[in-house]
Amino acid sequence: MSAALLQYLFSGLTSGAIYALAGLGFAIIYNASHVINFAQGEFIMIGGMASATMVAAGVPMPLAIVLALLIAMAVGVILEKFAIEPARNADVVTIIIITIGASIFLRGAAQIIWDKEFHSLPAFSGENPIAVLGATLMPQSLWVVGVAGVVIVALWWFFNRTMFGKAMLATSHNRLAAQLVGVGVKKVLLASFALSALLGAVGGVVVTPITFTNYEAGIMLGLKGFSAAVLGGLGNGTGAIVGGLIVGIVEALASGYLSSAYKDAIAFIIILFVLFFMPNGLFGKRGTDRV
Amino acid sequence: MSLLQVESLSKEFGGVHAVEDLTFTVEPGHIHSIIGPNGAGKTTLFNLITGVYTPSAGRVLFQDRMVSGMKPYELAAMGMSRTFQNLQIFFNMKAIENVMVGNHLQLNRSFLPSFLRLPGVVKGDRACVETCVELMEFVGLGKYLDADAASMPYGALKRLEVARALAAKPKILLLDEPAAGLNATESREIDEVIKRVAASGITVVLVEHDMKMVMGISDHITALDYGRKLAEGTPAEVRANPDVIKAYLGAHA
Amino acid sequence: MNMMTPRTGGLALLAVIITVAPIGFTNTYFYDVAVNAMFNAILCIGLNLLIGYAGQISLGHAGFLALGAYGSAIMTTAYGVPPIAAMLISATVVGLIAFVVGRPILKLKGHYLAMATLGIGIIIHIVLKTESKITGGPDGMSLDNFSMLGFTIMGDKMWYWVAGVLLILSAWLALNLIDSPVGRALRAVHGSEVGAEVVGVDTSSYKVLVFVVSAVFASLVGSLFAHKNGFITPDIGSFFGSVHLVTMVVLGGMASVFGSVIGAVILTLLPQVLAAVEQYEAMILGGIMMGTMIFMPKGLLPSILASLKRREAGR
Amino acid sequence: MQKLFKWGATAVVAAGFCAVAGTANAADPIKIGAFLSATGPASFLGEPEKKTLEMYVHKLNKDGGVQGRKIELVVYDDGGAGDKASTFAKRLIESDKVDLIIGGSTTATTMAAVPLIERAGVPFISLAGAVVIVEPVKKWVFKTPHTDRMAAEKVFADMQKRGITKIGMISEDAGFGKSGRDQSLLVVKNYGIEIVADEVYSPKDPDVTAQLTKIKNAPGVQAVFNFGFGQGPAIVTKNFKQLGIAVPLYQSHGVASKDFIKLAGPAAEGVRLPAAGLVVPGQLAATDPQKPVVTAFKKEYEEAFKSDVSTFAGHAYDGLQIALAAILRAGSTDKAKVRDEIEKTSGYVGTGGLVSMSPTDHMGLSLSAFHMVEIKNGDWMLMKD
Repeated sequence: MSAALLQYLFSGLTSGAIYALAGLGFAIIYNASHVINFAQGEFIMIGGMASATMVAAGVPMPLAIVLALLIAMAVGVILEKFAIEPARNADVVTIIIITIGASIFLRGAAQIIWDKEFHSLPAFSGENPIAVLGATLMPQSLWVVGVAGVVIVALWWFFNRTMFGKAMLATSHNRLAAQLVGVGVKKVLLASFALSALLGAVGGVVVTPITFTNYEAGIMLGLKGFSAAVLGGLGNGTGAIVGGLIVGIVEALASGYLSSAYKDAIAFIIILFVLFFMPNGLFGKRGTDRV
Repeated sequence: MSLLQVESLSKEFGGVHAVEDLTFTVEPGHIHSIIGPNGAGKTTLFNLITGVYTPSAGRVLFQDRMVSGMKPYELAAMGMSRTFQNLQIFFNMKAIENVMVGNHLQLNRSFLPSFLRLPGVVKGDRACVETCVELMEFVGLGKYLDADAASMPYGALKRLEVARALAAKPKILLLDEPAAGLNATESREIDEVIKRVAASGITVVLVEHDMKMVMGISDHITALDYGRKLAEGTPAEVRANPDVIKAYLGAHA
Repeated sequence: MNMMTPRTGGLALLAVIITVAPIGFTNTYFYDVAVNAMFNAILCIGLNLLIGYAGQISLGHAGFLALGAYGSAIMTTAYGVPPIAAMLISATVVGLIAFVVGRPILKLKGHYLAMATLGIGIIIHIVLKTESKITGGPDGMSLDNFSMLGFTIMGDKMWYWVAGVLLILSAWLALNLIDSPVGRALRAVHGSEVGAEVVGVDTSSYKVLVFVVSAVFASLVGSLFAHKNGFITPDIGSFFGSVHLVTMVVLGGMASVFGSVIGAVILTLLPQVLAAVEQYEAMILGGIMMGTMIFMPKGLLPSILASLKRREAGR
Repeated sequence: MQKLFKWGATAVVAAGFCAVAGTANAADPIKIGAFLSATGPASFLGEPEKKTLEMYVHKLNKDGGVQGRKIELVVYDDGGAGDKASTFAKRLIESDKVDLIIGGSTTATTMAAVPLIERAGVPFISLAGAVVIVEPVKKWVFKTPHTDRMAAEKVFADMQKRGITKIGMISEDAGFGKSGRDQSLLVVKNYGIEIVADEVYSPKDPDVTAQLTKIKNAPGVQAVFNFGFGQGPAIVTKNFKQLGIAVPLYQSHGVASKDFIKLAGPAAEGVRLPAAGLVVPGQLAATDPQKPVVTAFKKEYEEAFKSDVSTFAGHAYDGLQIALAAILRAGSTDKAKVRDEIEKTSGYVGTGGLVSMSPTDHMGLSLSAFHMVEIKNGDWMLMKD
């Protein structure tokens, strides 16, 4: 029975690491701009689709991956520049609709530029499962978990040890004050979109060998990423990671022990339950409203 | 009998005492001012009294009833109303509608009559408009009767909050820095309004930095510093208190 | 009450448009699309009370729509309940559900509320999809015409007039509400919760109230839609359905009853128009959504009215 | 047309509508309408179906049409949504005034359109799988693909032959898989087989090892049967291999396209499934009447689109052929006559099998239309009976 439990945890870890990477993109943009970018899933899709189609066309994999990341970053920058920036002072709901519009637009563009078929990338380290205490894990799952870990460390370094990263963090705490001490808020917003697009695309590349990708692959990942980010507490990177892992593991355990038909519902019930008691998520800021 | 009693009231935020072991009473019909330097805990005190925050310790009695832990809207029904240092205007509504919301408790609040626009609701609203026009004129907003709240200047919005609070027909009115950010003329106008409110029998609790105004209109003053009571008494007594001079007025001297 | 108030003037204009529009309808397909547009408009009027007036977002209202639709379908087909009774029972049950979940959920703010309502919608969708013995599962279920007192609503033309009358009624009720003590309290909740509280508005109850009202609107529309189409699938309750509804409200104009009507009509017609451009449909739809919200962040109707006002003032 | 423009919004509809119908000037063409799920979760059904219809209509028109009449094809994309499908069906009937409708890529979109098609009385050939479409028989409704029940029966028959009595079932919780699962549960007892584990997954789940572990640990499982389409079955297949489950894996006809083998890679080796002759034209017996038909269709499709043919494209091909043959026999596009002639379709050799319809059978396929195939060396191999 413990082998089964371990297998469920592996399964949850694989899905959870994917959700966590998706959630992290939400957290970064939210931090810099308090915008929830519902097109985050599309960055993941673009990373996967661009790299998979280029590899299929004969481009060497490392080059294809780099190009895919650059394409996604360019899309992120364009999106910020032409859709978010002009509407920066609009209502929360207005910006939600803009980003949903952007996600529909990007899906539409992807189905024309590429196609509607599913694409895959070869697994980075082969397809031989690794056996651990009677359970098995694919090497690619370790890649996803590893990349998620590297991303977290890199982000921590970026936000705490580089000038620009600190400036971004400062902007998230107090936009006006940041402006007063000479931080270019516009530049920070642009960078946050570029960064989260990059992050999304990295996620897209590493998960494509596991889940495959097509022009609609971003929808589900976007939704799960949003759930992960909210569960963890918006704008909190650690929260997004923990939130993603919780959602993934809850789904796997629910499939294993309760009902696979209701595993998504069970995950949402857990999220609702957490929010009832912690209205700002697990790691969200708890400050009292200033009156 | 005191209208409002604050007994050993404390509030901490993550180990920091914003208000600590504070006790004082407000007598009916008075203009009672709370003074103190920035960060002395004045706004926190207001939030504790009006039910926006719950105290960490101590209690508040209003009309001899223990009201700590009650919701602001329940206190409003008992006759307590307030304004805010950071404006809490309904910017999505017209100026007069802001005041009409203040009149909420006096109106028929059942869902179906509103939904079906029964004659009673129409009649009630018509009377409400009249009251609110009077109130706006009372606070000197006569020229904004048709304005959207979002289009009004800061000084007018401050007075709009007063009108809204008055529309709730309070027994006690708490004003949080009503003159902050106003120019001299506007300050004088607000001064007048407060006096007239008090004259109409409403007890006023005032937080204000404008010492000239405070000393001019207050019946009683409580001075705070770091969340604790520093001194209290009539304006003359407080002005003469050495602690107050040192901690507060002294800073200006 | 002169003819120029938004209430009477707008309602009269809406009535005129509904009466005159069929002159242009060359066949019943036009009626069909028009009925769908009006059903969406009714739902959006209710949803706008929640989102636009009270300022509380919901990304789960398609779930309530689906519950109304399935409630009617299941009760009329499996238990022989008369359609009108099934519709009212569904609406009552949906209202109760909204009441029970509304209390804890509406304590949340902003994106957290969006997440919670999204979760509710998705859970409803999953239940409808999974319990196929009752609901027919993802393949959907069929139901009969709407009949009452020996009279049956049949055919697109008859549905058109029914929907038209209901739309005007809904708009009238919503306009009543927003210009009443209850409605002002709702709008005050949007403006400043604490500001409303201190003058006696029990904000959490009002939030629950408007959540329930908007859910009941959705449920009623769901029942009607199910009878009119004769067949429903769980996908009417999907996350996309909810997003589609919110888009109608925001595009047409938040806190604008007639804006909701315009938003609903445009977004119902758009896929029909864009069918001509085939694979470019998604790009154009997404582009229109972005463009409208960037250049008219307040939505179509409020932005147009504001610019008319400015032009008038400029003269 | 002029008075259309009295109302702005109507004008917008009309504008879109004219853009579609604008080219219709040729004298009295045969109008065929289609509503397909060219986008959305079922797009890999709708997309090849749409491409096939367009290709053959174009080809027929180039060759002079049918009975000297050009064919005009109107296709709408319902995105897999039932309510959109019913509105588009109405549009085809009322606005485009088509003579016949092909479509409904999925059971949900088909069934959403059925009530109004029955009311309007237009011949309708569905391309979706579920039994409910033709059972009970509806006057105007026909379908070309094998039913999900047939697929299940074919699979269970094969299991029975191999002495398998206990299986694990895993299915997708969307339309195709859900309906397939329900039909499987209905017929499984007829084959003396017991389903000892019954798990589901969502179409976009990244990992299903949890469900498969549960099946693996169910006592006495001798085979696993997966009902689903899209990338789901490929993930199931990969996870199945990952867990080292030693029993045979059966898939449904939903994966009968080369894409599945590409996605699942080496893990697909040994997977068994029921499929139409279309996927193995070269291996059909020379005497098989289907052989020339499927060989030709595969060649034409793959040359035109540079992608592998799928059985779904074949469903559209069969639908179009059956429709046009019926119109030819009827000698007109009179709807009632065409309907009667479709019902009399007999001995038509299609990509899906031999079709002989009757007043009680609006599909006309038998179990023999399916072949069990196994994936070997990255290609389909006909299994020996």
